[in-house]
Amino acid sequence: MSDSDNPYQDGRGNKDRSITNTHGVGTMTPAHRKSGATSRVEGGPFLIGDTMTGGYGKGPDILHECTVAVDPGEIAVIVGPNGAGKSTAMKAIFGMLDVRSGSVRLDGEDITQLSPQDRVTKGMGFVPQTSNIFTSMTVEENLEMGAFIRRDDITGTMEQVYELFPILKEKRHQPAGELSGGQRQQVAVGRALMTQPKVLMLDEPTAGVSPIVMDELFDRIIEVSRTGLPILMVEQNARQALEIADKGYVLVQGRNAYTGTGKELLADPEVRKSFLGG
Amino acid sequence: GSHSKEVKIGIILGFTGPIESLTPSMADGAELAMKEVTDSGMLLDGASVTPVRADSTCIDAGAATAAAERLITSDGVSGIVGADCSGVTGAILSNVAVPNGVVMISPSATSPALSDAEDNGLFFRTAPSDARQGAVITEILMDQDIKEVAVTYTNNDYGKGLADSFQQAFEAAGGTVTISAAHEDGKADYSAEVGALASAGGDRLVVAGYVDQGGSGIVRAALDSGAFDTFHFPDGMVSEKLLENFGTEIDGSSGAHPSPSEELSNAYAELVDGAFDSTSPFTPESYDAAALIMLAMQAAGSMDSGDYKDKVMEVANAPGEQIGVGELAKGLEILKNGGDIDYVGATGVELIGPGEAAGNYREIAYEGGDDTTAGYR
Amino acid sequence: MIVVEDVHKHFGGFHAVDGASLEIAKGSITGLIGPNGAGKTTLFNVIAGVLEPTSGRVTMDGEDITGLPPHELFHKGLLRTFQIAHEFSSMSCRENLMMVPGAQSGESLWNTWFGRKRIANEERALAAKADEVLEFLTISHLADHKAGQVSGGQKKLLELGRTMMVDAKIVFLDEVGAGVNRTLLNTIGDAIIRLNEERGYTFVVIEHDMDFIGRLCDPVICMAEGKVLAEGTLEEIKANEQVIEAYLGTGLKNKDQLEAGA
Amino acid sequence: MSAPMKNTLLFAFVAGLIVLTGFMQSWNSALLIMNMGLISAIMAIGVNLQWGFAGLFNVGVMGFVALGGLAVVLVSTDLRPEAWAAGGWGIILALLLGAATVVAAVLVSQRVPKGAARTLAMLAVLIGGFFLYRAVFDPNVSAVEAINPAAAGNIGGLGLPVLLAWPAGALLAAGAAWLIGKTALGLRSDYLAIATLGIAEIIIAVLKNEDWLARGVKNVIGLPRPVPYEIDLQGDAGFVERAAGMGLDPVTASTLYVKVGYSVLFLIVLLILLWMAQMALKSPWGRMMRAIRDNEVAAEAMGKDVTRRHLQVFVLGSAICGIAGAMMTTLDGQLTPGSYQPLRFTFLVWVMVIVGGSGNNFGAVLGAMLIWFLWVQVEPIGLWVMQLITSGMAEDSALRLHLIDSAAHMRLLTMGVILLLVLRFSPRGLIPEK
Amino acid sequence: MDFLNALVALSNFVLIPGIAYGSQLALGALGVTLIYGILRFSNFAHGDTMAFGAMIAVLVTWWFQAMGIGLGPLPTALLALPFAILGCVALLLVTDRLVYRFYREQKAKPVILVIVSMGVMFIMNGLVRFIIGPDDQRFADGERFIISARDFKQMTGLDEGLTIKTTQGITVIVAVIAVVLLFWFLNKTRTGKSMRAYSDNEDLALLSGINPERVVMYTWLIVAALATTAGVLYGLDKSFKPFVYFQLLLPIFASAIVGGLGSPLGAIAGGFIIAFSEVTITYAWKKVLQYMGAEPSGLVQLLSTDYKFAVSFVILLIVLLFRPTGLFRGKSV
Ligand SMILES: Nc1ncnc2c1ncn2[C@@H]1O[C@H](COP(=O)(O)OP(=O)(O)OP(=O)(O)O)[C@@H](O)[C@H]1O
Ligand SMILES: Nc1ncnc2c1ncn2[C@@H]1O[C@H](COP(=O)(O)OP(=O)(O)OP(=O)(O)O)[C@@H](O)[C@H]1O
Ligand SMILES: [Mg+2]
Ligand SMILES: [Mg+2]
Repeated sequence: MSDSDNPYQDGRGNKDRSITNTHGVGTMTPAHRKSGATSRVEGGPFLIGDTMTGGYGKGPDILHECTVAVDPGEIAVIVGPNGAGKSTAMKAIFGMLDVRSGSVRLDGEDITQLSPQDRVTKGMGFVPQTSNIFTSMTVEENLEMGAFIRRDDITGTMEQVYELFPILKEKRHQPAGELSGGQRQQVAVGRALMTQPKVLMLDEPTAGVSPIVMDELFDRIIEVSRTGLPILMVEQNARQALEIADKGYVLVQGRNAYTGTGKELLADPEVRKSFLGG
Repeated sequence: GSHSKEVKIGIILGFTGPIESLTPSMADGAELAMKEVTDSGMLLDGASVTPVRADSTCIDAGAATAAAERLITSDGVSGIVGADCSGVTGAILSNVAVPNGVVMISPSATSPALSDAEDNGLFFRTAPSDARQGAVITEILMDQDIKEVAVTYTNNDYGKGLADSFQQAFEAAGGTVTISAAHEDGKADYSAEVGALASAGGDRLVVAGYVDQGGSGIVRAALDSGAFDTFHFPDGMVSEKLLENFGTEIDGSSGAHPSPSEELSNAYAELVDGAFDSTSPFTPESYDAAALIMLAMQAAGSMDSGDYKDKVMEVANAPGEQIGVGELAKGLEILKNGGDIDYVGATGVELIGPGEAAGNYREIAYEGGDDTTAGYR
Repeated sequence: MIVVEDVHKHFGGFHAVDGASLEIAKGSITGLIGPNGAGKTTLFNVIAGVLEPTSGRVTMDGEDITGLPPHELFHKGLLRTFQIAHEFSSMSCRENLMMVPGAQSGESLWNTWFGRKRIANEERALAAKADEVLEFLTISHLADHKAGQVSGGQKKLLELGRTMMVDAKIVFLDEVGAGVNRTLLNTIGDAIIRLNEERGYTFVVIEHDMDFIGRLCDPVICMAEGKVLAEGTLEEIKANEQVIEAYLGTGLKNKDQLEAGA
Repeated sequence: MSAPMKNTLLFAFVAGLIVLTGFMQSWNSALLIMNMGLISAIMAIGVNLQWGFAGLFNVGVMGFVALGGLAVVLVSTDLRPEAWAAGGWGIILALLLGAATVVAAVLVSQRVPKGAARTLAMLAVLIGGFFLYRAVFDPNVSAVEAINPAAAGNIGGLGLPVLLAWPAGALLAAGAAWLIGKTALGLRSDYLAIATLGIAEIIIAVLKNEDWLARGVKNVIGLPRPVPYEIDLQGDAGFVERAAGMGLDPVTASTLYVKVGYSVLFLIVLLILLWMAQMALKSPWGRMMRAIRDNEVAAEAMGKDVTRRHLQVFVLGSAICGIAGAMMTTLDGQLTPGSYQPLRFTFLVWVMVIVGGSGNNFGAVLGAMLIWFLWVQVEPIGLWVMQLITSGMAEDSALRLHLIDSAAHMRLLTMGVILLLVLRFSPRGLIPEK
Repeated sequence: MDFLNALVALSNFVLIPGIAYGSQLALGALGVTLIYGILRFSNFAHGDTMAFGAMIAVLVTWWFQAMGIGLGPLPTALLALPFAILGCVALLLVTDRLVYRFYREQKAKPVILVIVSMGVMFIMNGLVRFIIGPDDQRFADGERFIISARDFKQMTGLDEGLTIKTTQGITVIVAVIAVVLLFWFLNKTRTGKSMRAYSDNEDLALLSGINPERVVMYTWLIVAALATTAGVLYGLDKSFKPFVYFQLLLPIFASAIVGGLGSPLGAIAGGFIIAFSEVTITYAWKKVLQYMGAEPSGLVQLLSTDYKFAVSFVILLIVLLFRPTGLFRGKSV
């Protein structure tokens, strides 16, 4: 993959601790380091990645006119085979990827040219699939970092998060790296909520968690969604996810293959057979 | 005036590397002599002398031989002033100078091992070998009734050689060396060395190092911690810089460096006239090395090393009229007329044995933040 | 075949594995489930030689293999795959397979200089075998592709393929299903069953997907807090109160409310 | 342009530079640059084996090169029976005692169960062993060093032909590398870089301070040569005649003859090593090394003993550096421990490998020749440039003098700039891997 | 009395120099460890960065001295320090802009950055010598001693003197202040926390709205301040010579690694361990023993000072053997 193609990333397998530190190395490359202009657009859904086409760096297009959208109070779920471009679509919406055609709009504003940081400021919260907490920092510091862009008093929001995830209050002074998998996911979602986002994006929040934690997480997600926050999420546990989804997208090779409500997709025999494992 | 021909003389010194701070003044010293000769218009019927500098790096034998090779085979120099450090000097000598038959006079390589080097009569040095200096230091200290000293030396052939020969001479004369500890030049910290030296104790600390290197670092630390109040400074330490660094703090110390007489060193300082630091170590030796090459050429009437290599000893030693620093024109004149000279130069050159300086030393006493001549040995 | 006796693994004061004992029967496909942090991966790493146990013993066919490094276990027929595919990304898929067999004479430097003929013969045989395996995995067309550039699921197949290059006795699979599309997971499941039936491989599978476990595994072992909590068929496990409490749960609480509200 | 075409052109370019030196300066200079370039190329192959093939970051090249140099002294200088009689054997005994102490301590740490008892036992063994070692070592060393310190004072060598010192240098370096690799690669995380950096300094410290071994900083000069002496050739009537037949004066002819002799020897060694490295790279061994580089954990799970292979590569690469070190000392004709500096022997070799192309043996050779050429020639070029820049200034303007004085420092600057430019615009080097 | 003498001798030759040298190493190691923790590579150019900062301090000090501006008993260099830090900041930011940033954008492997830093080391090496030359430079002035050996002897009537140099005092005080400031900054301020967050998880930091380029800039700012301070204090205490700063690199790395790379606390502990191991293990105990009543025949020196560096290195290896991540389990910042 990119490992062997980018000559600057060829470390020749060196793992020498005395000269290099691989802890927490970043993989994301923002498409725009400096924000460009935004423009107002009327109408449309609250958040929409509209007919996005684009790929990584100078590489080939991975998304082909892919559209995903979500409105307040909704849970929208993206499913699809591995490598379909689900995570890529999320990243594109978040500005980690050059959208070569199409646009991203949030709350009536075209934000295609914004840097990721500015999208955070505009009210987008993102929870990546893996390594989604600061392991060496305490739970509380994790939440503080979630509110990094805020200049106002954050204690109120923090109380709300603790109310939503009571276990976190108990462990507030513990390094987040010492928590169990399920608790970590709660920290991750809590961190994203600290921004007081206008929309929450989750990339496979339940990958690798046990059924009981998965249920609990879905419960929390529903709770959050009921506060009116739009949630856009990628899931491989497609059946459970579609059950709670208001809107579902099936992506195949970077294109929208099926779109509908969660129920419709669950009922569609073609979808069941090809993507939900029968 | 108009010069009929050009004589090129190479100057190979470590312009980069560990003694890079000493070498510019050394090169200036050598070039001063060349300029003097050129200006006189006396050499080989009005030849002009052009210096060609090259970097010996002091430590990298490969780069040094390459530089020397370039000087000889490409620039076509007729003689070489250098090199500085004994290691690269040996390499240049055996790999370049001897095979090409070019005379080489080092102003600062003091290693006794070079005395035995296979040189085909091409190698000389204006710095006395360590053995002589060891004896001189012993005399000075014994005269002051100092029987117990500590020694620290810069960890190279110069320092080690000097420390060894001093220890041998001193112990033979009934003295005791409490410790002989090496220090690496350019290292970060000398507390450990000073701690060991202080613990061993002694009436005086002999610092066989370089003034702008670890030598000063050791003296600084020894003074500050009160480990030693007085020192003996061999030639690598004696310079203006030392006084600048320590002023009155080293009052009561002794020192010695190769210098024939007060007049000569004053004459040298006068000649330099502040153009560079005339007291920096080995700069008068560099002047003398260059002068010797040119005088020998004049004596042989040829700029070919094969011809003039045998003349080096002749012009350097008696019999003949004594030629001091700044009197190169006079020397050339005498030689031209078939006379004999005894070049004394800035350091009282006297070549013995296989072509090394015999070494007249000026004994120095440090008083009131100044160095005063206590005598000559 | 594998017997784990009272294994403990402590990280500082933390007891990740706390006296686990279990047995894995020859020819079985054993499922290993348990809550996050139960110590499954850690136990796995202890057996596979990545971690040294604090105490306890692991034997394979009666032979003590405790603390042997992975490369030695490999030569004893104990292989593992990784939760995140660990392909050799700059090498072709065929090379990925060809590098697997141990004791290749071409791996000795001496032979690379003085035994070139032998190496050439061996290489031909290896390449043929690798192509056979690719065929089995239905990815022959990828033989010359760089392994770094095939899809995630294909990488997982390749991982499985590596176990087929040698005569493995027992293969450990760590969360093959996590992040894998269910349809592809079924393909992998089929491959596992075929290997089990046709070649007699023993498998140990860590997985959170109960459907997948149910399709493949006969004995299922549930771990919690570093100990074995229950063991039996999946049905038995699913009925176990403790397991439900610690691991399976009773389903979504809010779903009904959600539907009511919507 | 196709890759082979480009590579050929690159090599032709470097060859052209050397030929140009021959015409512009002198053939002696050109050959000398080439000889040191060949030696550098061998060092670069060693480092390339470690870094290019296995990702091992060896910043202690200097140490292995120095050990190669030591081998030359130990193999080729004359036997000194009086030194052996005085204390040589005692020193060997002391060293054996020291080694035994370390082995005993390791045994204790393995056998005795963990706890205070083990710590105490280990301390007792180590301290006791240390004092015993010093008790035997010190008097014997003094005895050896007392014998004619100005010209000898060491245990001498075996008096064997100097060419034998080259493989001996490899062995010595390999032995040291094995010890370092065993420790640093055996630690739970890889700490090779700092280990090699430190050990190289220690090796130099030993060379400098253990006078009984190779005279320390007093240097060993006049080492034997595998080629004739120029003076002898100049005195050989037959040679002079042949030289005259070719229109050369005896001095030029003899110096060129000797240098060509070295070139041939070095070239043979380089070609052999290059062939061996290429063969290894293209075999299953090379495939295994690539697999290890790509993914260590997986390679380990696939039955490859990663630590052992790393150790193997590290030892081999270091041995090659040892050979190069021995060759260099032979070419210099002397061993000067003070001359080993990390900038020149470690970091410069790294520049060669990176610029040439890590992972590609031909790249390493090209990089070595090119960088060595520049290392030597940047100085005159820099001076020339400075003179050009300052030609408009007054004869004694301070700036002008300063600039000209600084010309020598352009060497380091230039190396840095070249390294950065290559890393930026051609990060895989001039001749990339595959 | 004799016991006191022994104690004083030991303090004078072991304790005080060890503490001063340890502080200097610690400040250097802090810079190395910060870069390692946040930018994720070992910076081979750190020694030369220190040299550059110190060089500016020397030049500014000379200028102040020429203008007659001073600090009385304190060295003028302290007054020049802020300017030197500014100069060093400028250099590092320009370097980052021209060199490192490109590789960050390429997501280059950290080891590539290590090699890049080698190139930067070569260039800075040449640059410093180009500007100020290779020589030893003196720029210390003001009162030399807090207590000099002579005064101490007079005051106490002991045979042994105790020296505390002004520079040693300043070094320790400044080191303490720098460390306290750094801890406060990293653990309590918003920017500090964002740096820790970046060091912990770059991607997530980005997603939290932390601007990576700002973090990197702050890192260079702090590193420049630390490096310059370390370089100036070192230069004041010993002397300024470009070559020496390159040589400092190895003990500084050793300190950072012994302490645990990435851990500021470890860097400090490491600095002292390396400094004290150099001084104590090679100390000749003869004098101390004499005061204690023994009459040793030799110097009672465990190892000759030639091997002082080997000692600190062996200690490094032993620490790694028992604590593979260093004393303070080198977690990131
Ligand atoms: N950083 C990257 N650079 C280049 N290509 C990438 C990068 N990340 C992913 N890709 C490629 O983009 C395609 C889509 O990947 P993506 O991660 O979006 O898939 P996904 O649908 O999220 O799959 P999964 O369910 O496995 O997470 C794949 O072919 C992948 O190889
Ligand atoms: N290297 C380590 N240091 C400290 N604690 C560790 C380490 N490795 C694992 N642990 C802890 O040990 C416990 C067991 O971890 P393990 O990875 O075995 O769980 P698991 O059963 O595989 O969980 P999951 O299903 O989430 O993968 C966890 O609480 C984990 O935090
Ligand atoms: Mg994904
Ligand atoms: Mg796990």
